[in-house]
Amino acid sequence: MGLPMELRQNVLITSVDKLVNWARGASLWPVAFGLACCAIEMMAAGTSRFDLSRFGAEVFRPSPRQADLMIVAGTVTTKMAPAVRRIYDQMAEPKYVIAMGACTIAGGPFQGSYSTVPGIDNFVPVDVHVPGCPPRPDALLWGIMKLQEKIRTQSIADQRR
Amino acid sequence: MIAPTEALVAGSFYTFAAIALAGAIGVVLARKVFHSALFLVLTLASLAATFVILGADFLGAVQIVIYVGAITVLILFGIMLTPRNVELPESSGVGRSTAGVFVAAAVFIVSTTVIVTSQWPRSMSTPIPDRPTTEAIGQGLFTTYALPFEMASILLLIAMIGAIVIAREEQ
Amino acid sequence: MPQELPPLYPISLQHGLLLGAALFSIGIAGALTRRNAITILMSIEVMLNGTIVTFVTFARYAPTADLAGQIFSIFIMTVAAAEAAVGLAIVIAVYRLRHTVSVDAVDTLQG
Amino acid sequence: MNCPTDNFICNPFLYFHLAANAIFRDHLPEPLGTIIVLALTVAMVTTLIALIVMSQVWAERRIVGFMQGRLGPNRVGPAGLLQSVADAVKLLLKEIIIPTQADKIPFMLAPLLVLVPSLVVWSIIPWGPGLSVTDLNIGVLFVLGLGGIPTIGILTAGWASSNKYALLGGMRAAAQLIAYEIPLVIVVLVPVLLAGTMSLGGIVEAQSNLWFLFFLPVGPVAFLLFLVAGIAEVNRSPFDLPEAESEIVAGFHTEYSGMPFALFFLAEYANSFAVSAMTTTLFLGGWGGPILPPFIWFFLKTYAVFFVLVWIRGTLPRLRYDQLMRTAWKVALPLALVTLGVAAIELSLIRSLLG
Repeated sequence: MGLPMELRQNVLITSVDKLVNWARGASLWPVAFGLACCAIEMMAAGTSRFDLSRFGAEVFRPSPRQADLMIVAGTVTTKMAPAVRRIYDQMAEPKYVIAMGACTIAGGPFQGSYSTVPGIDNFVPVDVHVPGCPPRPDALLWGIMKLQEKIRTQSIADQRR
Repeated sequence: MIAPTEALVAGSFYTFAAIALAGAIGVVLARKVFHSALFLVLTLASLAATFVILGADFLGAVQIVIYVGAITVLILFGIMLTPRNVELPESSGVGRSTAGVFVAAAVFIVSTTVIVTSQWPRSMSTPIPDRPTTEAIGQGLFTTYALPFEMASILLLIAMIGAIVIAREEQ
Repeated sequence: MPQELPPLYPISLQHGLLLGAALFSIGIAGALTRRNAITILMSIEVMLNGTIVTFVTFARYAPTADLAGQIFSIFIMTVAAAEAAVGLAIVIAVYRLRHTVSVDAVDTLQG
Repeated sequence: MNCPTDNFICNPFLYFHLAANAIFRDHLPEPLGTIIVLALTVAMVTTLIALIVMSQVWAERRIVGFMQGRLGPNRVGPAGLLQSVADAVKLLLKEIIIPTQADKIPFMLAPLLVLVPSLVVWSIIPWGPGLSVTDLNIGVLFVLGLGGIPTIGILTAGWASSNKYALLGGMRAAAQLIAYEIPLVIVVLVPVLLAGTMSLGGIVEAQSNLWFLFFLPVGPVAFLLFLVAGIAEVNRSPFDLPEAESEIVAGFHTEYSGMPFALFFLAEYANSFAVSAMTTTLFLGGWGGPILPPFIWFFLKTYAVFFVLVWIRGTLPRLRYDQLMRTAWKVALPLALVTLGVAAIELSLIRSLLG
């Protein structure tokens, strides 16, 4: 996959990696959608007390085409799951997913219910899980910073296409 | 010897004229109406450029304001309000097409012959040096051509009311 | 005796007139061959623009005191705007009645 | 500050101009040298636009942040100054999605149709005395003409996306632009009438004694109308109905991602800067001002107007569509006509009184 190992540490690749990862991490625009109570906490993360915008991530894009980050905030029901997957598919690469709250991670209090998906890992690749029921806005900020850490370890040499 | 800047001006005139002609052919030949409208924009905009090169800078700007800014937008609106025309089969019978092309070719040949063979007065062989047009046009519109000007405004008013009456949904 | 066309430089009266004539003819071809009413309207706009080009060229080369050619071009544009507005209104009214914009569908008056 | 054109403090681009001329025009055959110098000028103006747009995006996010009791972007670079750079780099490197159903060539053409006119406007903005790429004698008309072309781009974007929200957004944008262009054109005639010229440089010079904003009673009304119609022209909040996310997703650029979307974004900010610059030029005396060099005055005033735009955005909720249209046709248009009439009468009265 990708480049041979001896080229990985090439100056050109590593410095381009640094720039690209810095830019991607510093401007994570989320899709504007929320499913349940976690969404309220997600909105609170954008307000003055917690201020998501300090990390450049307050630009909630209404269209998934322009967003980089999908924060799945709230219980995903089996009826909603195709819609969530569809929004994920509509996003442009590179795209990241944060699963926010117990319900999205594992079904939460509704686990085993006939209508609830036991965790969104079943149908979208999740980058960061933010536990809590619901997690506080600080926890979402923590999740975004974790995601930035993860982005920093990426390399363009690994990209498949 | 040709002065280089003037050669540049002449060259841009012919370039824009060619673009305008290509756009006009596109208007006629494009299969989708929407593409025709975009070609029309191309034609009108490059004609505005040729007007500027021909010393009519005010007219060039007016061309962009009225034609590109208003009439094309109106046409695009018309296209979007009549969505089913996208699938309209465009070939309208071989007979009518050949007749149309024949008429157009005849008009073109006749006018070209007239233009090429006419004895134009000597005084018209060189361009009039550039002069400020805005003021001259304004003066003309309010003195010599005041009557046509007023009639044009009345025409616009009538057209506006007529268009509203025709296009309005019956209540 | 036919006057010879001057070389491409400088832009001559004849070249401007030829551009106008070509645009006008292309417009005629479009107006006569297309069926879509909106395309026909656009072809008419191309024809009107051919006329404007002719007027502007004459204003450039005819030694008159005022800019009659350019002023007339402005009148042409006014008429073109009025024509486009009324024409599109008619097209939309026809579309509402017949659900098509083909000019062939609007031939009831032929009897 | 009294500023001769050949003073380096007054005309910071003089170095560039002289150097470019010395390098290219003196050593190359004639049309080539001119073309290269022109291309360099274009490149410089484009770079300037990119820098200004980045500063605007940063300023807007910080100012709105402070207005809402937040901090705004402050993690990327000193005080978040590199935030726009990060956004730009990210958008450049994002995937460009072209929907299967889209009309491909118009789809990719639309962002250019929107962007290019808003960049061309910058070529005639007078930054200082004699300091513009070109000073046309029909400058005002030129600006108005260029203001109409993005409408076509927006309609194209809406139609070519083959997405109903994009189409609705495009239609809305076009209807709004047409509605507000009319009062805008009429109200622009007020400074033209007062200055007696359509050249932007001439209009600025005519304001050396009195800004047209203070030409009572029509000045303030015309200024306000111009600002309102200008905000509506560039689709900024509270007139951002074409991209109202609560109703029609992202409007005409719903289907655009990556670079084409960045072009729309760039065009929006380049346009709002152009509106600020035009307000400055037409009503606030342009580059005129004491002590400081003219171009600094120009930037100060323009950024002040831009601050007002941000302030309005941070304060007012979005209008409803019928309110928007009613404002345009039933308030702005008659008011603009009355303003123009009063200005004409007042001017002729003043002329006859002063002989």
